[in-house]
Parts: sequence; structure tokens; C-alpha cells
Amino acid sequence: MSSLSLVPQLLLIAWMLPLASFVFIFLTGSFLDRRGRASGFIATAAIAGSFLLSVVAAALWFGYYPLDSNHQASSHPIRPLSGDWYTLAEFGSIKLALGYYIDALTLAMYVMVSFIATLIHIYSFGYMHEELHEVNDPQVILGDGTTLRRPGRFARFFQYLSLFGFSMLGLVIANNLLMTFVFWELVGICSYFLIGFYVERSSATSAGNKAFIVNRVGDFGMVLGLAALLTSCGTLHFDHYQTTNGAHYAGLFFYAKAIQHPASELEPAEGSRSEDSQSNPETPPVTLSGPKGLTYGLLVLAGLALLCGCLGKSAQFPLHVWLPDAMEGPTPVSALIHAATMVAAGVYLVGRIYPLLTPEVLIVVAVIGTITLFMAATIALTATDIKKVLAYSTISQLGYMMLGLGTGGWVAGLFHLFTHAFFKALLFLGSGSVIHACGTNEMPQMGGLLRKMPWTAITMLIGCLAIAGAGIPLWAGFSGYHSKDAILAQVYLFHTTNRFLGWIYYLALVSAALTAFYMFRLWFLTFIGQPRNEHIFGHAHESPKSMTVPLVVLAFFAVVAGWSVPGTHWSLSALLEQARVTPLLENSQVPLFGNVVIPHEHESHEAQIHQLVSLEAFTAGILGFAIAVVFYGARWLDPAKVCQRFFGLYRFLLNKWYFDELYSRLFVRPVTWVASVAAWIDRAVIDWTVDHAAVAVRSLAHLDDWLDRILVDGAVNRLAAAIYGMGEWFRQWQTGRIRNYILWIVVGLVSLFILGSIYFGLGMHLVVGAS
Amino acid sequence: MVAGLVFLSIVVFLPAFGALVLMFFPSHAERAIRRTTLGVTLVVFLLTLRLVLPGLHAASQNPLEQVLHDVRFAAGEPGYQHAYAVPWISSFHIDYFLGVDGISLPLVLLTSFLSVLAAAASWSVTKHVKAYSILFLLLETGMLGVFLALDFFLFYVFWEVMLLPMYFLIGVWGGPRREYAAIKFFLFTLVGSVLMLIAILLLYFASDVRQLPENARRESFLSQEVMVKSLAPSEKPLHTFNLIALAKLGQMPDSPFQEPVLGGKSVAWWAFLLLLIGFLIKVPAVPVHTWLPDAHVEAPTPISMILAGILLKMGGYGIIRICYPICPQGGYELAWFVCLLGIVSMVYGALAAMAQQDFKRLVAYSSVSHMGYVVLGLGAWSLMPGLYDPQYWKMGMNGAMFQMIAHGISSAGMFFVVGVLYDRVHHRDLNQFGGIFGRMPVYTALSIVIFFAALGLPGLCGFVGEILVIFAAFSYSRALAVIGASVMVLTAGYILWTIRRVYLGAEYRGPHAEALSPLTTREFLIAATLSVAAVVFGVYPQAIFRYMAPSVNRTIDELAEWMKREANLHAASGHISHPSDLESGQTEDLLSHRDAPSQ
Amino acid sequence: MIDLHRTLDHLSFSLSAWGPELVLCAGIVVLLLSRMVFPLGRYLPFVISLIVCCLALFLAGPWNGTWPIVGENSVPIFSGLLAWDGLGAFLKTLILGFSALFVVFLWLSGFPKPAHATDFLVLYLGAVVGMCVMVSAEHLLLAFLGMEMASVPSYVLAGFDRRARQSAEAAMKFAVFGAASAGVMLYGISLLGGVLGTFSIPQMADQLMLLAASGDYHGQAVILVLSSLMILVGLAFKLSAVPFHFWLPDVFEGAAAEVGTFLSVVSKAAALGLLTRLVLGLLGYGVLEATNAGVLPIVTFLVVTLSLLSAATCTYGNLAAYGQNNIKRLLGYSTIAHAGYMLMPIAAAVAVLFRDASLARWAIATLLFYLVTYLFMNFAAFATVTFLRNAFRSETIADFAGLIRTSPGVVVCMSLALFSLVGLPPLAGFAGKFAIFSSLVFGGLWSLFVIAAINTVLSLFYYVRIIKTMVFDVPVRDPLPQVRLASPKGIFLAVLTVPVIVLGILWQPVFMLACRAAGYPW
Amino acid sequence: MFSPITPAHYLFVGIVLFVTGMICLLTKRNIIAILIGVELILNAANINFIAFSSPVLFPKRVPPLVLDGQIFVLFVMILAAAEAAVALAIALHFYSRFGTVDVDQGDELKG
Repeated sequence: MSSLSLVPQLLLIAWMLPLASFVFIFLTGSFLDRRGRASGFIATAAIAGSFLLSVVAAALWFGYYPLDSNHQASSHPIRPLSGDWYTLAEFGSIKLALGYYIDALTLAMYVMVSFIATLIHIYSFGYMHEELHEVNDPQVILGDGTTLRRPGRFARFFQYLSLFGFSMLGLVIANNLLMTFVFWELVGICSYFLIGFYVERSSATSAGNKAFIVNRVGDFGMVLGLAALLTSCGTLHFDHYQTTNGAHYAGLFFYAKAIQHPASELEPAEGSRSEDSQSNPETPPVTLSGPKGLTYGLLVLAGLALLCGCLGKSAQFPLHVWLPDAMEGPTPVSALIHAATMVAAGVYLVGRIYPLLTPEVLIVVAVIGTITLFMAATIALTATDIKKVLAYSTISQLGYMMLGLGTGGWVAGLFHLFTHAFFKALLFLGSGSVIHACGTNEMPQMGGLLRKMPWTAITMLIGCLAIAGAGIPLWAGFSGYHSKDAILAQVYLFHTTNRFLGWIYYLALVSAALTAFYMFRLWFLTFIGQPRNEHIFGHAHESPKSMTVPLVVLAFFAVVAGWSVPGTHWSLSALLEQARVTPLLENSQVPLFGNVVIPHEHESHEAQIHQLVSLEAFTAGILGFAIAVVFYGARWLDPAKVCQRFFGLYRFLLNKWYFDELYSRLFVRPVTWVASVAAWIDRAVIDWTVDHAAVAVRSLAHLDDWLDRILVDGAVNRLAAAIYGMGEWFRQWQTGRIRNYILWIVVGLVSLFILGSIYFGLGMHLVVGAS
Repeated sequence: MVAGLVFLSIVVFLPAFGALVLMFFPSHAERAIRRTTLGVTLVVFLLTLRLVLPGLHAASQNPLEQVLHDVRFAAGEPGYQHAYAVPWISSFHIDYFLGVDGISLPLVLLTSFLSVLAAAASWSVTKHVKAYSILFLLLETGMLGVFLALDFFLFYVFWEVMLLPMYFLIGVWGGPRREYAAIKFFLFTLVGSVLMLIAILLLYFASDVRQLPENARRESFLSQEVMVKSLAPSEKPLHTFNLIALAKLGQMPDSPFQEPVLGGKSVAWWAFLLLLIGFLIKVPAVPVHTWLPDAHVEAPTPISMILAGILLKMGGYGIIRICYPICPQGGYELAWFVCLLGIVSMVYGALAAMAQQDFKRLVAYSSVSHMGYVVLGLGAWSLMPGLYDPQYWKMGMNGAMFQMIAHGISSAGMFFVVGVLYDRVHHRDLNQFGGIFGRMPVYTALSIVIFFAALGLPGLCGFVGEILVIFAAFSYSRALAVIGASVMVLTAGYILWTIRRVYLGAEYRGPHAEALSPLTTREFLIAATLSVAAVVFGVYPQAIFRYMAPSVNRTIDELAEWMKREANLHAASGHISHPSDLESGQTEDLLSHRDAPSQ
Repeated sequence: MIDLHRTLDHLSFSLSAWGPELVLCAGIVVLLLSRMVFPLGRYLPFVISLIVCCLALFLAGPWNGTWPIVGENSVPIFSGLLAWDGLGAFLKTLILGFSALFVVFLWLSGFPKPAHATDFLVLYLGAVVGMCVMVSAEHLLLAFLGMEMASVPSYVLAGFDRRARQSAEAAMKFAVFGAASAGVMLYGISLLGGVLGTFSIPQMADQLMLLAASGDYHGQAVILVLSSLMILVGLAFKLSAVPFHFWLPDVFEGAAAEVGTFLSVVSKAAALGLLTRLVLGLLGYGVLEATNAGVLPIVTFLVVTLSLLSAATCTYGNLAAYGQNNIKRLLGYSTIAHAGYMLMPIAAAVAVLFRDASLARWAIATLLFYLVTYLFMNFAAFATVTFLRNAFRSETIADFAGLIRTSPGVVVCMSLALFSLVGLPPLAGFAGKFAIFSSLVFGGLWSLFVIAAINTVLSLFYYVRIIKTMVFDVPVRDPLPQVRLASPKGIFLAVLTVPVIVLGILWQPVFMLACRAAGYPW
Repeated sequence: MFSPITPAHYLFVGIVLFVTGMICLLTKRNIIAILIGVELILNAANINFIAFSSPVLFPKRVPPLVLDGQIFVLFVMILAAAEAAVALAIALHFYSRFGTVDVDQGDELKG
């Protein structure tokens, strides 16, 4: 136990290091080093330190709970470490605190996040080097026609990265939903700052705003989910917690279990993780807190509300619109925040609160995941901006993860999260390397870069293979092969138990093909063939070591992340398996559009399913790859280009052109049509809705303003005017003529007399009536 | 005991004394006047800080140290401290009665703190410095008095005392439409005061100290004179303005405030309504808020800081200190009304802020929106009959109180930030800004911290209050919480949009571009102090809750006790049945076995 | 038959109790004589008047032992024509205290030229004697005589500024209106005396209670109502209650500001004193037949009438003041509004009289206290106006724009006075208003209370307009005249302003005194 | 024949005088005429006083106002004289400033 008790402390230090770096850079800033290189070193050292500490912590954990033993049956079942570090506020049994909840998933995320962040810090030394000097930003044209010259912001960049590291680690280790939400917002604001890093560019700042506000829309739901859980359970802690007066209270998972199991079934012998107070003598008795109003319906609502936040953060349909715009930020940021870590936070949260999710919610997760997956993949087919392709690809892959989680594949979904983090970071960094070399994002301007930047090209090829899920079926492959197969297997299983949702599986398969296609299209367009812009090609060069080394490291992990350590059962999926949790009502029928069953994940590991899915996915991948080769790799179907370069073979190429037309009619056009429709929907419907929602809100705001000025304030002013007018009217009575005045004496006397006799008479009447 | 009263009196009247001293300064000695003003506010701040700082040796021989030790505020104590009443106008049983508890203490500190900053920000005022400083100090006396007074009459006097300096400060040192703004402020506030006066007399007339049990009379810190009178046999009622005694009267069984007066409604109901409107004008809540944008826009920067940072808080303070404890019945029956106004203010203020072209006006409307959270938090009476778990209401009340402090910091900061810019370029048109970041990076960084505090970013002070209020509102009404949470989106919208239009962008294209000089040290210190405060309270809210929560919780517990008794009374007489009793009972059954494993 | 010894005893006691008035009468004689003996003593009339007023004040003041309580053990003097009691003594003190200050004020303002000072002061002192009679009258004859003694010199004073055309018009209106209302009142007195068979107020009260006890008014109700209303008209004229107020704005505008000061402060105090004596005296101060249901119609009638009058007066005064440009006229309307406020406690006293007579005395005490605060704040406002008139030769508000630049002290005094008139704490006006409102609450006159409270808000606007002009606006006069605070006039203003603040904070002693005067038991 | 004269007859004369005086006040523009109206009103009251204090009119009982009424009348007469003197002085003053005795000309103070 002693070695375990070190784990939270190690992680605390690992968590605090980036914060310390942030505060230090914020306070010292330019005093330290005018150009900011020192800040970069500090930030990098901090995050590297975090990484090392995380590794040590993980070693301690897995030393205590080895992966290859069956813990459920052993004498010490796995208990997540949970506790509070810091109390924000406490009201009776309600405690709002910052604390830790550590299990294998937390540790894995910690290691992964700090590892990738370290690499990206190193990469940024190379990529952001021009921020060390005065920068000339050609994208910003000033009023006098010149371009903007501004001081470099190297230190600021690393300052934000440090803040992000801190926030992301806090989000991962959170032991309660409020803490999650706190860091959820903080990573959002880091994202805002980093997207808008080039504050002078209007597009960048507006993209930053868009990202934050769209995320806030999701958070709006999340806050309600939090409120629902808090008001029904009286807590937001996942696990038991202790208030300052020493009382112990149950956490959310506990309540969810109480909902799931009727009273009689819930025996202590079940030995479930969250309430085995007997088997673990260290856990004191638990008191239930809150007004205990948690019902199943409320749990569904809370789950859906929390899901809103996840959709926003993980850029899922229909809140995905901010992510492509977010590519305005520097590429390392895109790699770290908008590919590997932050956008995965939504997926992570779904995984974290899995025990609270009911089948209804999971179905929604799965459906939304599927829609996102397919839609983003089709859009990626036509994009020409290299980062946009990757952005849509990210959305699509996040959809995969959601789909995996939604169909009951907890391990599968999170497994893909990890593998995706490696290869997508790799791809983004590679694209960054390309952009760095070419100075443009447009793929039609590139081509043939393989010769100029071999390291980049090869590592990116590995990335493409990984994301496409390349591998030898039934044996081994790139990391993406393992994780994607796991998801597809679970989806297949899901489609066997829920026939009416069968289309999910087929869409997922088609998307797998599309993924392979657009990724290789990207690679071919960029690295193969002849340079399409000689000027850019001429200036292109391989990136410095600080950029290529991270690429290589990441490429290594993109290959092996799915493998198990030779000779053992130690693998990423086994690691996740250790932390696996089950959703509510797994494997039982839930009445919802027919009967929904969330299948048990282990069933998808069965050979027959696994083999079938593996082969199908392989076929799909190959298909996509082949089409990409035909169109962009070998360019057999690109007559226009060939015509330009070999003028004598014109007629031959003309025929090819007809072929191309045919193909285009048979295949390309429908696809492009679907893609363009999807893109149109994206732009014209969803984006439009988002934009016009903003416009509508603003119009509402103006209406409100108008109301305020005219109606509310107007009423006040009108009342004042009326009173004033009355005063003026009274003044007119004062005619200045004494005879009028005397008449008023008579009038006053007579009217008072009439009034008096009425009252007096009434009084008399009362007296008479009484007596 | 008397020492505490003397100490609090010094705190309250030191600024007024400073104003008196300033009268003898030659009016051209502006430097000396400004420094004296700052010095006085600083001394007051240090004195109030003395309340919360750790103690000196209690057994010290030095009498001064002894006194300084005695005047400490004991954290965690829910009751009133340093409360002592001296007869003032005994014909009306009006006492000079000051005291401090966890509810008023943070506000007192906020007042003295912001006064220092506002005094420092007053360097930008160059016209009639002497008169300005005198009025400023008088204003501070009024504000501190409101938060420390425990006698209703005294409270009212201080409440009004602020009016006059404020009127002149806006009217003389304000912007182009200052006269309109000043008179509007004056008229609105006076309407509220008059309503409050009606309620005060209503309560006074209905009150009778002799109905209180004797221990309750002692707990009310009645002055010796009244105490003696209350014990003497007489058939005449003994009216009182003592806020504590009034609260005890309002919450006792067969409260005299439950007498019906008009329209079948009780004294408590009417008094609550009148007081509420009076306080909501100050808060301000829609639709009685229109004085605020004008007053804020026209007032000079330091006065805007004071106005938004402190004056608005008096409304919220009044509601929690006076409305609810004294008139729980009115509060219970009108909870929906309070919540409705709160939520409307939140949405309405946020939308109106979004539509503004004037930077300062935008900030002003954001105040309406943010104070809406306070009203909502105060109003979300989540005690349902039969369900006497007041912890959510505690959360809401604490959240609302915290939001007041947080808004005090963030809004004062925002107004200061606007003022800094206005001092340089002499306009506030949002469409003519942009690119300030490049010209004034430090200023921009501090501004962004302050704006994000207003946005409710976790880690900054605005977050805690907002989230607690929304949580509490959820337990009162889900629809309210949904609307309340949606305001978070609107807030993010207008604040980010503002930041983008003002600070970000390529270059500043408005007038007076050459005047955009970096922050002076004085300005930097003010903005940095506010930013640091925003961060500190954001990451360490316990700093406030430590003092505040016990008192707030005690208030709520008393009200919960009252509720329980009332409901029992009604249940006994069979007027209302409580379906929720059943419901909660069932849930209890469902989960009661959860305790089984621990046997 | 007639016990001569007792009669003489009574007479000598009466004369001693009537000391202040005697001193005043003697003072008038001395003044008239002094002009013959010292024709060149420019300031002699002022000195004599001041001495006379101070002497009278000394005799009337609260320092000569406890006061008998009005209605209970009030001491009849001059065989019951007048009464010596707390109410009268308090108001006499007030009137004489004002007079002393007023003489100094006249001296400073220089309005009656020294050559005419004797005339002015003789008339003024005569009016003061009349007011002293009014506030202690226990007999309708004396009440009427006192009113006329106070009014007739006032007519002359209003027209005293012989050069001014407006002054002549003001005096004419004042005289005609005053004479008409006096006639109406006299007619009412004749009817009421005829019905009740006496002019002595305590005896009338006995008669009225007998009538009420019988429960049958023998058809005399109509005459009772009519006659009492006619008497009320006379008093309403003095009080300038709507709709009998029309003379007031014109007279205030036309007459010198000094005269306005006198008319707006003590003249009102005297009329209110008389009204209290009449209304409460006729009802026997609640001690007679307290439980009789027969008084219900009388009480209802009086409460409704007085409430209506006060509400109308107050609201009209405040609203009509809005558009005024002449500051004296504006203050005239303000005076009307305040007359409305001051009528309210009397209505409250009547309302509560038969429920709890001591609360009625409380109401009277609040009225007395309000009069004290009103004296200082209104005097301060009028004094400022007078001094400004001397400096500016103008009474138009707009001319005072930006005055704070040259005369900050005076503007501060004026602002304090005006804010006090609004009723803002911690100024005396608030204390007074608060006291009055408390009496309304005790009397259960909630609607009247609400109207009064609303009027407080309504009044803010026009008072603040004056302040706004003086403080915020840009000067229109160049050069801008100056009234220094460190001058006799400024000091005089300050002396008037200090009580405005002090009475707002430490009003307990004065209020206690008022309670004692009104006989509120402690 | 003739019914005896009762107080009511006197009161009636008083009322007629009062109303006449009032009408005089309301209709006459000449200031002197207005003052005459005032005198009429005062005398109307005087007639009431006399009527209420006359033993002749109350043969069966003591008149309500025995001496008081008569003394009142004396005072009122003196007062009326004083008031008339003052009023005439003011009228003269008015005439010297306005050149007319028409009260309607004096309407400069208003509003």
C-alpha cells in the first residue's frame, strides 16, 4: 500500500509542474530572456518532468496491480485511488473540491498527455523559432498597406502551452465532475488563446471566439447535468469522499448502482469496486448525502446533458463546426490540443462517467458518433487545405471513439483514443513540417516533397498507414489497425443485437474506406509527383532536428502502440481492460424503439466476429487506398496534368480524360456530390444555423436594447413627463385674477360641504343602523 | 463590547472626519488632497483588515495591542460580533447600533478595499479636486455605515447618506449627459428609499419587543434602556428598529407580522414586497434598472468603480440581511417573483450588453446581468414543504453572496479598465477600438484577466458564485436553471466579442492613437491588485466562505426552522397536504439499505 | 356676587402668564416712541426689536418650569379666553425665537430701509402678538381676533416694498383674499356659536359631546358641518391649503423675500396651532365620552376632510412647483406642499383620538417637532434667496447658475436646506418627516402616508433643479456676484444651517420637548 | 296675521347678506366694491351674532349667546374698521401703481 500512496503525490507534482512553469513565465516574462528562449526551456523541462513522474507513478501502480493477474478474484481487488486535495467550498454534505481519482485509465492518460506534450514542446522550438525575433506577418495588412511587424511571442506561446498542460492533466485526474468542469473550461480557454495566438489576424481571433462559444454551448448542457446530479445525489464526486468534519459520503457511481440494481440484489458480496467497504477494512462506513431524489429518468437526462459538453469539446455533430476553424492556430497547437489531447477530453469524459450512462444515452452517443464519423470523412475527401483535411479526419476519428463507447466498447473506444493521439499528433506535426517548409497550407501548391523532406514524408506515411488501419489481418498491424478493429468488432456485435441500428456498422465500414482514401490522397498530393509550384518547391527544405526527432518518436509509437510487449500480456488494451467499467444495464434489454441491448464488450473478442470484421475492414481500407493510388498516386486518371507535361500524347490523354469522365460519373461525382452535400449541409445548414443563431441572438440583443431604451426607460421618462405635465396644468389654475381665486373659495367650500354631508350622512346612517 | 462599537464607529466615521479635515485644505493643494484622501481610505482599509488578520498576543501589556486583539473578527462564528447598541433617539427606540457578522464582513472589506483603489484611480479627476475628495470620503462613510448598521433606522440613514455625494459626484464630474444621469439615479433611488421607508414604519408599528422571550431579547443586543423598558409592566407595545429583534419577531410563532393589513396579505408580505422593490432598484433588477446604464456611463471612472463594486451590493445585502429574516413569510410566498426578476435580469442584461456600442454601457449592462445571478441565488428558496434539507439554499445564498464580492472585484476592474482607455483616447466606441494588445500589452493582459473573471472562468472569482447559484436554482426550478445556464453562453459571447473588438486585431484605427501610452505605475498597481484579487478569490474561495458561510448558514437554518414550524402548523390545521412527503419517503426507502453494508 | 379678590388674583396671574405678549406690546410702544426721541438712530429699531423679542422669548421659553398639558390641566387665563399650556408655550417660543432671528435677518438684508424700519417692525411685532394670541386662544372670539391681528399687518407688510408694482398687486390680492376668507370664517363662527351656544372651546366640546351622546343631532348636522367648514376656510387660508392657497404664490412672488420668510414659517405655525386647538379642543382631546359611537361621524368627517385637504395641498404644491422660474414663487409652492405635510398629523391625531388619546398627543408632538425643523430649513432657504437677491438683483433661478464657483459656502447651505426640505437624512427635514409619518402610521392613515411618501419623491425634482443650477450649470452672469460665507450674512446662514444638520442627527431633546409640550406621557 | 319674528328670519337676512357679499366679491371688478362686499359678509355674521344673543327672539329660554354674541359684534365692527383702513390704503397703493382700481388689471403674478 505504501507504494500506492505515493502515486497521488507523484501525480500532484506532475500536475503542478506545468502550472509552476506557467506562473513563472507569466511573472518573469521578458525579464528572464528578452527573446523568450529560456521560457521555452522552462516549459519543456516542466512538462518533461511531468512525463517522468507520470511514468514513475504508472510503474508504481502497475507494480502493485500487475496487468497479467486476475484482480477480480485475487485478495486485493483493484480500487481506484480517490481523495481530495483542496476544498473549494462545503455546504453540509455537499463538497466542492479538487482531488484525484486514479486508476489505470488516469495513469495511461497522464503518461500519454505528458509524453505527447513533451514532444510537441520540443517540436515547437523548431516550428516557432521565428517568434524569437521580430515577426513580419504577411497575412495582416495594415491600414497604410504595409504588413504587420510585431515583436515575437515565443515565451507567450510556451506560457500558454504550460497552462494547457496543467489544465489537461487536471481534467484527467479529476475526482469529481465539478473539477472536471473547471479544467474543462480551462483547457477551453487555453484553446481560445492558442487558436487566437496570432491576435492580429481577424480570422484567428474570430476562430478563437467561435471555438470558445461553441464549447460554451456544450458546457451549458454540462452545467445542467452537473446541477441535476448535484441536486439529486448531493455530490459530484465519482467515488466516496469525506467532508472536513470527518463524515464519509457516497459518490455518484454508488448512486448509479443503486438505481441499476433493485434493493434486494445489491448485496455486499457482489464486491463491486465502489462500495466494498467490508472487503477493504480501510474504507470507513459511508453515509448517503443529498435529498436522494435520483431517479432513472433524471439519470438519463443528466447523462444527455453531460453528453452535450462532450459533444462540444470533442467536436461531434452538431457542435463540430469550431474545430476546422481552430486550425488558425499554430500547427503544434493543432497537434496537441485539437488532435491528440483536448478534443479527446470529451471521449475521455464519456469513458470516465461510463457507469452513469444508461443505454438510452449510449445509443445517442453511438448515433452521433456515426453521423460525425461519416460526415467528416466525406468532407475530408474534397478539402485541399492540408490542416483542414486533418481536422476533418480528427472529427471523424473522434466519431469512431464515440461510436465505440456508445456501442458498449469501453476499451475499444479509449484504445482508439490513445492510438489516435499518437498518429494524429504525428500527422499534424508532419503537416506542420510541410507547412513550415512551404509556407502554405494548400496541397495543390505542393507535390514531390518526398525528395526534399524524406523524414517528414516517411513518418507521415507511417501516420497514414496507422490511421487507415493498415495491418495484416488476423495477425498484427499499425496501431490504428488494432484499435479500429476493436471498435468495428464491437459495432458489429452491436448490430447483431440491435438489428434496426445495423446501418451504423456499414457506415463505419464505408468511412474506414474513405479514411484510407483521403489520407493517401493527402500524402500523394503532398509528397509524390512533380512539384506544382516551383517557387515553393525551391524553397522547401527538411525541417530541423527539433522537429524531425519528435516525428520519428511519434512514428514509432504510431506503429507499436497497439502491440503487446513481447513475451507478456502487457499491452495498451490490457491496461485499459484493467480499468474497464460497465455502463448501466449492460446486456439487459431496454425498451427504446424496440429493445436495445448494449452488448458486453468481451463478446466482441470472440474469434468469429473478430476475424470477419478484421477482413471486412481490411478490404475497405485497401479499397480506399487503391482508389487514392489510382487518382493521386499513379495519376492514371489525371489526364489534364499529363496533357500539359507531354503534349505529344494529347489524344491518348484525351481518351483518359473520357475515362476520367466515366469514372467521375460512375464514382467520383456521386462521392463528390455526397461530399459536397455534406459540406454544404455543414456550411449552409449547421454553420448557417450556428452563425445565424449568433445573428439571431444579436438581433435579440438589439431588440432588447431597443426595448430597454424605448419601453422600459421610455415608460419612466413618459411617467416623468406626465407628472411634469400635471404640474404645468396645475399652474394654469393660477390665473392671477383675484376674483377667480375667490371663486375657488366658494367652490372649495361647497365641494367640501357636499363631501362632508355625504360622510356625515353616511355616519349618521351607520349610527342609526347600529342603534 | 463597547470597544467593538467604538472601533466600528471609527471605521465608519474616519472617512467623514477625513472629509472634515480636507475642508481646511487650500483647494489648490491638489496633490496633498489626493494623497490625504488615499491615506484616509488606506487607513480605513487597514482597520477593516485588522478584523480578519491573525491576532496579536491577547495578554499583551500594551493596551493598544490589547484593543487591536479584541477587535478581531472570530472566523467561524455565525453570530454578530462587536454588536452593541447605544440609545440614540429613545422616543422612537432608535439605537446607534453597529455590529458585524459573516455576511457584512466581506462587504465591509470589499468597500474599504475598493475605496482605496477608487481613491487611487481618482488621480484622473482634475476638476475641483477638493470637493471631489470630500464627497468621495463622505460616500465611503455612508457605504460602510450601511453594511455595519444593525438598527433599521440607522441603516436607512446611511443608505440615504450615500445618495447626496453620489448625486454630486455624477452630476459635477460626469460625462456629457451627467445631469440627466445624476437626477435619474437620484429619483430612482429615492423611490426605492421611500418604499423602504413605508416598509420600515410598517414593521416598526407592528413590532413589539415584549412579545419576544427574554433570551431572544438578550440575543438581540437591545440597549440597556430598551431592555429595562421591556421588563417593566406596561400595556403599551414597545416598538423597535433593532434588525435582530425584528428578525426574531418575524420568525417567532404567531409573529406579529402575520397580521393581515391590505388585500388579505400580511404585514410580512407587504413589507417584503416593498423592501424588495427598494433593494432591487439598487441591485438593480429589470425593469427598474434603467438608471444604471446612464449613471455608469456618465460617472467618472472611480465613481463607476464604487457604483458597480459597492453600491449595487447594498441591494443584495439588504435582501439577505433584512427581507428574508424579517419577513420569511413574504419571502416564501414571493420566492418565484424574486427568482423571476433575477432570471429576467440575467438574460435581459446579457442581451442588452451584447447590443451596445459604448464600451462602458456594455460593462454597465453586464452588471445588470451579473447581479441577476445574485437575485436568483437569493431568491431560489429551494425549501419545499416536507423537505427540510436547506443545504441547497445555503449553497445558493452563499453563491449569491460570493457573486456579490466577485462582481465587486470584476466590475470595478472592468470600469477601471474602460476608464484607462477612455483617459487616453477620449471615446468609448467599441467599433473604433482594436489592436490595443499591440500598443499596451500589460494593460491588455490585466484587462483580459478581469474580463474573464466576469465571464465566469474557473480559477477566477466569477465562476464560483455563478455555478453555485445555478446549482441552487436547479433545485428550485429546472426551467430557471436552464435559462440561467444559457446566460453563461451569452456572457461568453459578449465578453469575447468585446475582447476581440477592443484588444485584439491588427492595429488601433480610432482617434488619438498617439495617446495610447503604456500603463503608469499607479494604473498598473490598481489593475494588478484587482486581477490578483480575482485570481485569489477564484482559487481560494474559502477565504470568503470561511467568514461568510457560518453566518449565511445560520440565517438559512433559522429560516428552515421557521419553514418547518409553519408547515407543521398548516399540516395540523389541514390546509395543505404535502405530496412531497410521500415522495421523499419513498426515495428514502429505496436508498436506506445502502447503509446496510456498513453495519 | 363677584369675588373681587379672586378676580384680581386671576388677573394678575393671567398678566404674568401673558408676559411675552405684554413685552411685545410694550415694545411696539417703545418703538413708536423711539422714533420721536431718537429720529436719527438708524439701527435703533432693530436693536429695540431684538431686545423685545429676546425678552419675550425669555419669558415664553421652556426654561420656566414644566408646562401644563393642553386639554388636561391647561391653565385658563383671562377667564378662559386664553389658555396657558404646553402647546401654546411651545409655539410661542417658536414664534418668538423666529422673531429674534428675523430681526437680525432684516438688519442684515437691509430690506426695510432704516427710515422705514420702525414701521415695518411695528407691524411685524403686532402680527407676532396676533400669532401669540392665536396659539393660545381658547375662545373663538380670541381666535378670530388673533387671526385678524396676524393677518392685517401681513397685508401691509406684503405691500411694503412701495416702489414695486408687483408688491402692490400682491398686497391687494392678499388683502382681498384674506378679508373674504375672514368673512367666511366669521360667518362660520357665528353659526357654530349659535348651534352650540357658546364660543368657549371647552364648553363647545361639552355641548358637542352631549349632542353626540344623544346620538341625534336634531337636524343640526348640516349647520355643524357647514359652520365648521367655514371656520376651516379661514384657517385654510392662513395655512394656504388647496384650494384656498391661491394668494400665496402671488404674494410670495410679489412681496419681498423677507415677508415671504415670515409668512411661510411662523404664520403657518400659528395657524396650525390654532387648528389643533380648534379641532382637538372641540373633540375634548379625547377625554370626554371616549367610547361614544356618536362621535364616529364627526371623527370620520374631520379625518376625511383634513386628509383630503392635506393630500391635495401637498400634491398640488409639489407638482405646481415644477415649472417655476422665480425662486420665491417656487419656494411659495414648496410652502404649500409643506403645509400639506403639516396638516397630516392633525388628521392622524383626530383619527386616533378616541382610540388612544395619548397617540393623538404623539401626533401633535410630531407636528410641533416638524415645525421646529421646518423653521430652520425654510428660514435658511429664504435667507439664502434674500441674500442672493441683494447680490444679483434678481430672483430668477437661472441667474444663479454656477454660483458655486464664487460662493461655495452659500451654495452648500442652500443645498443642505433644500435637501432637508426634500426630507433626506441625516438632515432635520428627514427627522421631521419621519416623525410625521410615524404619526400617520400610528393613526392608521396608510393611504395618506403613501401619498406623503410619493410626494417626497415628487418634491425632489424641483428642489434639486435649484441645486443643479447652482452647482452644475455654467454661469450666465459675468461677473458672477459673490456672497461670502465669512461675512455677517454668511455667518447668519451658517447659524441657520447648523441646526438643519444637528436636528437631523440629535433630535431626541427637541422631540422630547415637543412631546412634553403636547402632553404625550412617558 | 303676522307670525312672530323668529331667529330664522334673522338668519335668513344674514344669509342673504352673506350671499350678496359673496356675489359682490365675485362679480365686482372695482376694488372698493369688493371691499364693500367684504363688509357685507362681516355684517351678515354680525346679524347672526345678534340674532343668537337676542332675548327678544328667544322668549322661552335663554338665548344661546347671551353676551358673547354682542361683544363679538363690537369687536367685529372695530376689526372691520381696521381692516377697511388697511384695505383702502392698499387700494390706494394699488391705484398709484396701476392707475386703476380694476382688480383684474392686477394679474401680472400668476402661473
